[in-house]
Amino acid sequence: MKLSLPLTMLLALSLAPAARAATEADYKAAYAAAEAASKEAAGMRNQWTTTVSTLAAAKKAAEGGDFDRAVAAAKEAEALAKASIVQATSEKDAWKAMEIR
Amino acid sequence: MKTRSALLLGSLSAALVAFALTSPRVVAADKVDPVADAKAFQNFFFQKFPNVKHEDFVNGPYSMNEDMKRQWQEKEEFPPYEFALDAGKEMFATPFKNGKTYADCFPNGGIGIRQNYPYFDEKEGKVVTLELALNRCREANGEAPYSYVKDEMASLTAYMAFTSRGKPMDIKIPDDPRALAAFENGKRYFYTRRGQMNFSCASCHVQSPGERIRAEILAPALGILNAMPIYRSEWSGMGTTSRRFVTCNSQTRAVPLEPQSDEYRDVEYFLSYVANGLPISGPGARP
Amino acid sequence: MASTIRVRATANGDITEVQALIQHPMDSGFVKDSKGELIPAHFIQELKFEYNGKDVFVADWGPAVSKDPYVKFSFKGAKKGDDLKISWTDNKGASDTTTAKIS
Amino acid sequence: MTTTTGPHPTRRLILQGAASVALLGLGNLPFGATPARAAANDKYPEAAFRQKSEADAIKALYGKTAEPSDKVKLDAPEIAENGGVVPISVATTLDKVTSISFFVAENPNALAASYKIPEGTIPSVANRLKMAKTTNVIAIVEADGKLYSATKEVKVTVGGCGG
Repeated sequence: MKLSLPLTMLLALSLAPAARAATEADYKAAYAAAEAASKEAAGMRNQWTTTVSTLAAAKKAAEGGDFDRAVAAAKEAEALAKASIVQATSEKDAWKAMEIR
Repeated sequence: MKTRSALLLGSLSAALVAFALTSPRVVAADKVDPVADAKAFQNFFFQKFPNVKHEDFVNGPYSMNEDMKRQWQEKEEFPPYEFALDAGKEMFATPFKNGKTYADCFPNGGIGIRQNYPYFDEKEGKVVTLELALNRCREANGEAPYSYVKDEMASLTAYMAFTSRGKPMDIKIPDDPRALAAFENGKRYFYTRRGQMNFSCASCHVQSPGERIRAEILAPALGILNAMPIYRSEWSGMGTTSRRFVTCNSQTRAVPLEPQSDEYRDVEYFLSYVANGLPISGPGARP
Repeated sequence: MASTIRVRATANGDITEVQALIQHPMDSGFVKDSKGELIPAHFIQELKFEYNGKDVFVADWGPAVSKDPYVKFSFKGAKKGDDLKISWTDNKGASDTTTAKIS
Repeated sequence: MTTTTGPHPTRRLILQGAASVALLGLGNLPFGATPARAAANDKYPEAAFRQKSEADAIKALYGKTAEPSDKVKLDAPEIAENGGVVPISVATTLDKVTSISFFVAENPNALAASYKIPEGTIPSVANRLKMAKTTNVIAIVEADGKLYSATKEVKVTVGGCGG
């Protein structure tokens, strides 16, 4: 089933534990990935409010120097953005199931 | 924070997978048939709520619950939208700086025409809603457009709706492939799940009208726009159709689109068309 | 500026039913605005209905009365065409008054 | 101030008088009535509106306690469609009614509205009140110098599915 492959990959990604204390470089990488996914979701006009707020929380944590929390929030924002992309893709046809005929 | 959202993600993806399995027959892109869609849509609600009078569906939650209906009738004795109505009537008659008024922009001077909005504009190839037409009228006469979600637009549409009260909704779909596409796009938007809550408009207004979301009773989708604009006690103020769409989106944690984006115009077109024949009851009072 | 008071007074027989809707924020002083600051209390304290010089109904209101407040009551002794004077004052000293014809 | 028939009425009145004067001195406090209002015939029950519980508010307003009576018909919804606009009305068959008041037990201040019913006015009032949460609404009718009450619980919650 093509659909389930990205889901399992997505879940594995968001549960990966951060081994050592995160550095600013880790944060920058995680934030960039999250922002890319968020832009893609916005491009599909299916952005979630929680993606936007989690991204903001990541930036705020980074500005406060707390890179552990910043990386965690950025990873979560990426996961949320990816989930909204999966939702938009699957709904392209799934909506018909609910249609009143 | 992290485990909670992972949990939520897990449940979401599980729901998605389960969802995909339950609808094995993915229907090929069938021909768009608005007439059949409207009939099926109306019959669904007439059969699901056999003792609700057909014209009562336009009263949203109040057609679904007696206790709420009594509170509504009590409010209707002297409704809270009274001020917006008076303000709208005054604004409608006040000429622009160039001496023209709204009456010059609309058929029949803008009186008793709300039931024909939104309409499909064949020149533009897009749906034009009442709110959009009002702002275009303002801009055409050198006035600044009003916000789509604030009181001025609500007052104007309240007055225009009031002049059409009781008239059956009468939306036309011209024999133009772009109009059929707009209708289909509106239908798709209506049934598409969005936001982290993974709800579509239909999840609430088709699957569970009459049930409660905390204190509120969910309105049936049939005739849900007939009472627009509405004075909502929750906003303690007037709300246009645009405001309702935007707030519904953010409640399901979906980032709202710009008011009067194509999707919103099309879903308003779809919802109004399938409510053809049901009376205009705007402006309305709601929880 | 149009009056903030909307009144409907209808006489049937000796009883006149009066309904009033008043445009007023009725801020309780417990609500915060979008910036998180408390909106100061601003509410109608007294609403008075007079019929040929005599009070027929006096309301003492607190901040728990809804925005754009509404009240309904009835009284005897008036007839169609008579005047009913309505006036309110709020906790900031603002006020408004109007006279309605009993229909 | 409405005259209170408590054990030491004069001392209480002076205290209340002093309190309200002090309040006015502190400039325009939310509950401070404008100087014109503080004149002798100030009928606005300032103290009653400041009481927290309905028992204290009833005492401050009428100086006596009420007894429940089925002659007081209180009409309020089961579940308020919105806590900001709750339609509540009361009617009574009691005669010589001089005052009707509404209390919302767990609002920040219980007394919501109080109405003076002069001779010739029908003892029945409808209004729309704000309720902070699910709690009891109490209507008090003062008839021929005695207080009668009716109570009903109204459920109040926020609506919507939460953004």
